[in-house]
Amino acid sequence: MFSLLIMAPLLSMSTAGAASFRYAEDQAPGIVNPLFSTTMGEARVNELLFDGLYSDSQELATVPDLVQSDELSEDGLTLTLRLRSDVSWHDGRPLQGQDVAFTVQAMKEPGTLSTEAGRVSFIERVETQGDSLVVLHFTEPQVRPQDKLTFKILPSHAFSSTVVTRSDSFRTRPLGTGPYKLVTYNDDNSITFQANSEGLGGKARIAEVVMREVSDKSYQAKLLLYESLEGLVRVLPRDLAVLQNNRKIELYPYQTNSWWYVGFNQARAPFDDARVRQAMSYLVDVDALLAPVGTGEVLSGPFVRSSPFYNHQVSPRTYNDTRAATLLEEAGFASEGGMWTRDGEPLTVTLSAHRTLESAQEVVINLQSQLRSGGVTVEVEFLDEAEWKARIWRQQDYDLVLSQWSFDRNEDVREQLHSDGARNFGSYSNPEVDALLNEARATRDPQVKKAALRKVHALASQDSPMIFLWTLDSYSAISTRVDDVVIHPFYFFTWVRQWHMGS
Amino acid sequence: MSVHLRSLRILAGKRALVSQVSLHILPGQITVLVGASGSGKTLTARSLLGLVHGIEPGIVAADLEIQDGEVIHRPYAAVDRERAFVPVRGPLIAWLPQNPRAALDPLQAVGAQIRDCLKLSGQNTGLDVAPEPWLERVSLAKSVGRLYPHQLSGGMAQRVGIALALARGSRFLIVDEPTTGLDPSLRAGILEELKRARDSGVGLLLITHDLRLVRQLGDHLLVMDRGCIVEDRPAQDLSAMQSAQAQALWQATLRLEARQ
Amino acid sequence: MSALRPWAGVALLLLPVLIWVLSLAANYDVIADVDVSRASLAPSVDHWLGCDHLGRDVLWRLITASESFVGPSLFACVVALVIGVPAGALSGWLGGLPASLTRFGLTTVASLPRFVLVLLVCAAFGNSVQLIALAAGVAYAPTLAEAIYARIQSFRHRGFVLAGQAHGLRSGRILWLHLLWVNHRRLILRHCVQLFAYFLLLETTLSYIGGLDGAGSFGVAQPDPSWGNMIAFEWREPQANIWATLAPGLATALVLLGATWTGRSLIEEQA
Amino acid sequence: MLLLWLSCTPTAPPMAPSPLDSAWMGQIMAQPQLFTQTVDSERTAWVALHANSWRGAHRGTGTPARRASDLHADLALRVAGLEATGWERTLSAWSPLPAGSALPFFAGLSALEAGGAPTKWWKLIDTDADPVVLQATQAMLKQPTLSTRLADTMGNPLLERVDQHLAARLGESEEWPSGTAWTEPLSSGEARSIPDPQLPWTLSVMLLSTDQAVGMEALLFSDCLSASVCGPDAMAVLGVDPNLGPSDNPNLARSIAQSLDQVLDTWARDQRKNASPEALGLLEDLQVVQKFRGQLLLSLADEALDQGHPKQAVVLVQYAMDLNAPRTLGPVNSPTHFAVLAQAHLESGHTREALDALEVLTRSYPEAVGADEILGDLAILEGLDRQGDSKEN
Repeated sequence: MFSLLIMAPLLSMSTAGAASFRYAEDQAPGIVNPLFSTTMGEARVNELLFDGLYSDSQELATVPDLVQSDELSEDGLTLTLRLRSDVSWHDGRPLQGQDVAFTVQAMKEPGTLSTEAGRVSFIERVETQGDSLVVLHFTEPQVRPQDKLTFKILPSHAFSSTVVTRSDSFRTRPLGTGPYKLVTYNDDNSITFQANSEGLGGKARIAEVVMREVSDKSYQAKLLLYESLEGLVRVLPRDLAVLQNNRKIELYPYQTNSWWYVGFNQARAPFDDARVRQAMSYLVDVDALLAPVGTGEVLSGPFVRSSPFYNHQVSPRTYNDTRAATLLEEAGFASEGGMWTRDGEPLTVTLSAHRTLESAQEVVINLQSQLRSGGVTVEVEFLDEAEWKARIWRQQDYDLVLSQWSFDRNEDVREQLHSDGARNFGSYSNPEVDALLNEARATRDPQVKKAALRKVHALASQDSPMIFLWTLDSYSAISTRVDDVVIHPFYFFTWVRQWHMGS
Repeated sequence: MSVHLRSLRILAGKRALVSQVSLHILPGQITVLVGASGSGKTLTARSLLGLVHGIEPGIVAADLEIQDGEVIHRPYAAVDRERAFVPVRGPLIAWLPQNPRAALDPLQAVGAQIRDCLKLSGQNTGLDVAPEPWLERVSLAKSVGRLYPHQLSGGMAQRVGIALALARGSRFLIVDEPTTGLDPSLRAGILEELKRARDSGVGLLLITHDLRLVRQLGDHLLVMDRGCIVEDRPAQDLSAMQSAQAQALWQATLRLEARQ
Repeated sequence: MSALRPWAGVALLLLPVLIWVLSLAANYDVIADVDVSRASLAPSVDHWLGCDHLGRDVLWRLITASESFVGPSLFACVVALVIGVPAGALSGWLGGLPASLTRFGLTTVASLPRFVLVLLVCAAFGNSVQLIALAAGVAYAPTLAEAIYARIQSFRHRGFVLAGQAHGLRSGRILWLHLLWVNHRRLILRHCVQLFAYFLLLETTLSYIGGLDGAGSFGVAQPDPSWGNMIAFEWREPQANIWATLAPGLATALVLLGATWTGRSLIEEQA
Repeated sequence: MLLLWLSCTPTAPPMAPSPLDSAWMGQIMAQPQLFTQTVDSERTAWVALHANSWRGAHRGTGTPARRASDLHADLALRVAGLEATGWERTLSAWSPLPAGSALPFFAGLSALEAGGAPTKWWKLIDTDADPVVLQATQAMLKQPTLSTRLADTMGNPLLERVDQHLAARLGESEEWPSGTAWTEPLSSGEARSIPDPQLPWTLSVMLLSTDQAVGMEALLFSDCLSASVCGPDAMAVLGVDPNLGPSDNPNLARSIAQSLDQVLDTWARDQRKNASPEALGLLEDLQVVQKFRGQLLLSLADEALDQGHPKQAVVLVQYAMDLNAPRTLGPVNSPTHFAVLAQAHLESGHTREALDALEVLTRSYPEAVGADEILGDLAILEGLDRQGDSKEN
C-alpha cells in the first residue's frame, strides 16, 4: 500500500520520451567533476560527459580518443601528441592543447586536493605548441605512457585557476567533449543528458540519456520491469532470478572487481592498535554476515578471489572468540559483565555506513549483533553522500565504516593501502606494505608484481586495516529495447555511442 | 447575624432590571419574596451570591452587609467580585435553584455530593462525613445516597437540595420556587422541611409567586414588581397590603384557592 | 456481540500494555538475537511465529516492539492532556479574550496536518520516538482542547454549576472535579484512546517508511523493533517467513480495532 | 504470433509432437520409471554426473563414470588450450624476459603440446640460466616431439618430468604426473613458481575413455536429442536456426537464445499440463529443461568460438548459466561452461574476466591452476603501464 504510494510518482515518469535511455543510480552524483569523483556513479556520469586522450577499445586495448597521433621519444621521456582538430567542447569552443595542460596541472595542484592526483604523478610538465600540439614530459622513462592517459580532459576556459575546489560551479555546470552534454538537473534529482552532435565519431545513436535517482534498490528492479527505466546499473542478488526470467530484459555482468569491507579508523584509539583490529575481525563471522545479502565469496585480503594477486595461502579469518579475547587482553582490555572495557571505559564504537549502500541494513544489524555477543557495543549511523565525503574522506571523523571498493582490472590497491594513498582514509601505514606497493608499481616482471602484491595481501590480512568481507557478483540489467549494448567492465558507458534503441 | 442588601440596581444595557431593592434576611425567620414571573426576584436573590452572569456589567451599586459577628460589608463593584463572594457562598448563604435537579451534578451520586458539602463546610472533618444523617434529616431513605440526580423525583430532588444546604452548614438559605410542579402532599412535606430548617435557626429567603406560602410559613413579606419592591411588611394579615400590585396578586391567589 | 464489544475493545487495548510490561520484564536482547542459521524459519515450538530473514525471533520482536509505542503513546497522551485539557477547560470557563487567544493559538497548530507537523519536528530536531510522541501530543492537543472547550462552555451555566458556586465550591473545584473529572472523563479518555491509536499508527507508518530506505531515517530504526519497521524489513524478501510480515500487521490492526471499539463504547455511554 | 495465439486456443488442433518428446527428456517424462531403471545401478555416479561434479563421478564405474571421465578429459583439453594461449601471449608480451629464467623452456613445451613451434622459445634460454634448464633445453631441441618417450633423461628433473608425462600418456606407466610447479628464485627474494604446462594435456589423454554406452545411458543429461543429433544440429531440429552469421554480432546470439527459450518454454508448459506427477517431479528436481538448454547453448558457444566469434560465445555462455549461483559448479553450470567462458573472454581481449571464469575451475580442478597463473601474468602484463582506478560502491 505504502509502496504503491511511494511508487506512484516514479511510475508517472514512464511517459517520458521513448527515445531516451533512462538508468537508475542509488544516488545522484553530488559533484560532476572528474577531479573529485570517488564513486562509481560519478565515474559513470563522467564517462557520458567527458573524453580522455585515450580510451579503451572493446577489446580493452588503449586507443586514441582525443588524440590524432602521438610520438614517444626514444628515451621514453617525452610524448608528443597531436590533438584531433574536429573536437569541440559542448559550448562550441574548440579543444586545444592548453586544455590538456590545464587538466594535468589542476590534478597535480596541491591546492586542488584532487582524489585523482596519483594518475598524473608521472607527468613532470606539459608543454603546448600551437593549438593542437601537446608535449608531455615524464619524470622517468615510459614504455607505453598512452595506457596512463585515459583520465578525462577538462576545459581550461571553464575555470579561473588551476586550483579547483570541490564547490567550484563547474560541478553543476559541467562542460565536456563527451558523447552527451548535461541539459538539466531536474527537481527529482534526475539528470538529463542530450547527445552531443559534435561528439567524437558523430552523434551518439541514443538521443537522450536520463540518470534517475532511485534510492530504494527494490524499486529499481520494479521500475525496469514496468518499463519506466531502460537500465539498472547494478542488480540486487535477490532480483536476479526475476530479471533473468524476463524476456524483455538482458543481464550483463558488470564490475566484478569489488569488495566489501569494514574499515577501521587507525588514527583513532583503540584502532591504532593492530591487536584490537585483529580481535574485532576474530569476533566477526563473515559467512553469517554474507548469508542474508546474497551469494558471494568471502575474502581474506584486499583482492577478489579471481585476482592474480589474491593470496590463496591466506585464509579468511573465522570467528574465534578465545583468540579475540587474548588479543584484547594484550591490548589492555578487560571483560566486565561480558562487555570489554579499558580504563573503565566500555568498548563502544560507531559504525558509519553509506545511506544508499545496498543491503547495508542487514549487514549492519548482523554485525552489531555479532559484536554485541563478542562484548563490543556498536552504534550505527547512516550518512548521506555529502556527510560521507565530509566525515569519512575529509575529516576522517569516524570509528568504523562499512563500504565497498570497486577496482578496474588493474586492481591497484595502492591508493587504499599506501601510507600516502589518496583513498587511505583509515590512515593505514606499514612501511613494508609501502615498499611492496612501490615495488609492484615499479617492476615490469608480472611475477614479481604478483609476488609483491600477494605479500601485501598477507600483510594486510595480518594488520587488519579493515575486516575484508566479500565480493558479490554483480550484473547490470538493460531492456531489450536497447540494442548493441556493450558495457565497459568498469566505466560502464565507455562504448555508449554505439548503443541504440531498437524498434 | 443577618443579611442586609441595600440599594441593589441591576442594569441590562440602559434598562434597569432591578432598581433600589433593599432586603433583610434574619436568622430563624423566613422572608418571602413574591412577585410575578420576570419581576426580578430570582435576579435579586442571585445577586446576594454574586451569581449574576450573562448581564454584566449590570450591577451598578449595592451594599451587601452581613451583620453580627463577622461583619462583611461589600459594596458591589465590577472588579474582584468573584473573590469578594467567596466567604459568602456556602458558609453564609446557600441557594436552592428553581429546578433542584438541575442544581445537582448529573453524574455524581447524591451521597457523594452531600459528602462534598460536608467537607466544604469544615464542620465534619475526619471520619464523620457520612451523608446518611443528612438524608434522614430531610426524611429521605439512606439508600437515596446511592442514586443519581436523574433517578430522583422532583420532591426528592428538592429535599436533597435542602439536605445539601444543611450539610453545607449555611446560616442562610435562598430557596427559589420550592413547590413548583409538586403535588399538594409533596408540597406540604417540603414546606415542613423548610420550617424545620427555620426552626433550627437558619434564615430563609423564599422566592415564590405563590402568596399562599407566605400565609403558611412567612415571617416577612416582600412583593416585587418590575424590578421594584412594592410591598415590604410582616407576613401577618395579608389583606392589609398597600400596593395595588400586591393586592392584585393577593386577589388572584384567593381566586385560585377558591377554585381548588 | 455488541454487548461484548466494549470489553473486547478494552482487552485488545490492554494487550499491548500487558505485552509492554512483559517485554520490560523479559530479558530479550534485540541486538544480539541475530542468527542467520535460523533465517526465515517457519513457526515452530521454539519460535512461535518463526524467525525473520536475519534469524531473529519474530514473536519476541513483536513483543519488544511494544516498547516503541506503548510508553511513547502514553507520553503523547500526557502531553496532549497537559496542553489540551487546561487550554480547553480554561478557555471554556473563562470565555472572553483569554479564550480567543488560546483558541487562536491552538487553531494555528491544528491548521497544519498532524502528520506534516510530526515530520517537520522530526526534520528539525532529529528522529526519536520520544520526540515523535511529543509532536503527536502537541499536534493532538488542539483537538482535545476544542472538544473540551465546547463542552465546558455549554456546561458553564448549568444549574448545578451555579448551585455549586452558591454552595461555595471554588471555581477550580467545580471546573476540574465536577466538570472535567465527573462529567467529561469519558470524553477525555476517549480522546486518549484515539491518540493512543493515532500514535500507534503514526509510529508504525513512520517506522515503515524509515525501514524502506534501509537506513531508518524515520521512526524507529533497526535493530530496535517496531511493528512498522518489521513489516518493511521483511516484505521484500522473496523467501521471507510469511508470519514475519503478517504478524506485525495483524497486531496493529487488532490494537486499532480495540481502540475503535473502546472509543465507540465510550461515546455510547456518554450519550 | 498468430500461430502462438492459435496454439493457445482450446479449439486449435493438438500440436504436432515436439522432437523433444522423443529425446531423452521426453522419454523420462513419458516413462519416469525408465529414468529410475537407468540410474539405479550407478546411483552415486549418476548423481555426480548430474551435478556436473566429474572428478567425483569418474572414480566410479560404469557408464556415468566413463561419461564423466570423457567430460573431464574434454575440460582438461580446453584448459590445456587456454594455457597454451596464455603461454604464447604472456611470453610474447613479456619484455624483457627475466634473465636466466626457465620460463622459455616451459613456453616451448607448451607450444609443442599445442602443436606449435617450440624452438623460438627454447632459443631464448640464456647461457647463464640454471644448468638443469640449459641441459633440458638442449635435449629437447634435439628431439622436439612429444609422441615418443625421451631417449635419455640424464637424471635431469625437467626431462624426467617430461618423460613421466609421456609414459603416462602412452600407457607405459600407471603413475599420474605429479604436476608440481617448477620454482626458481626471484630478484625480490620470493620464488618464481612456474606451473607445469603439460599437466592438462596428459590428463586429457589419460581420462579419455572409449565409451560404449548406447540408449538412455549415453544420452541422459547430454545435449543430444538422439545419438546422432546433438548440439547445434539439435537446435535446428527444434526449429531454431543456429546460424551465427558472418560477423561477431552478440545481438544475433541473443535472438537465437531467445528463440530456443520459446521452444523449450512451450514444451515445458505442455509437460506441466500433461505429464504425470512423478514425471513432473523429475522435471523440476533434475532441472531438465535448464540443463538441456544450458548444454545446447554451450555447444553453440563452442561453435561461435570455432568461427572466431568470441563476443557471441560470451553471450551464449552467459545465457546458459544459472546466475543465481554464478560462481558455483552445479547441475546447470558445468565446468565446461566456465572453460568456454574463459576462452571466449580471452579471445575478446578481456583477460581479467577470463580469470573470473577460470578461478571457479581451479577450486575443483587443480589442473586449471597453471592456466590461471599464466593468464594472471598476462593480465598483469596488459595492465603494467596502466594506472588503476578505484571508486566507492
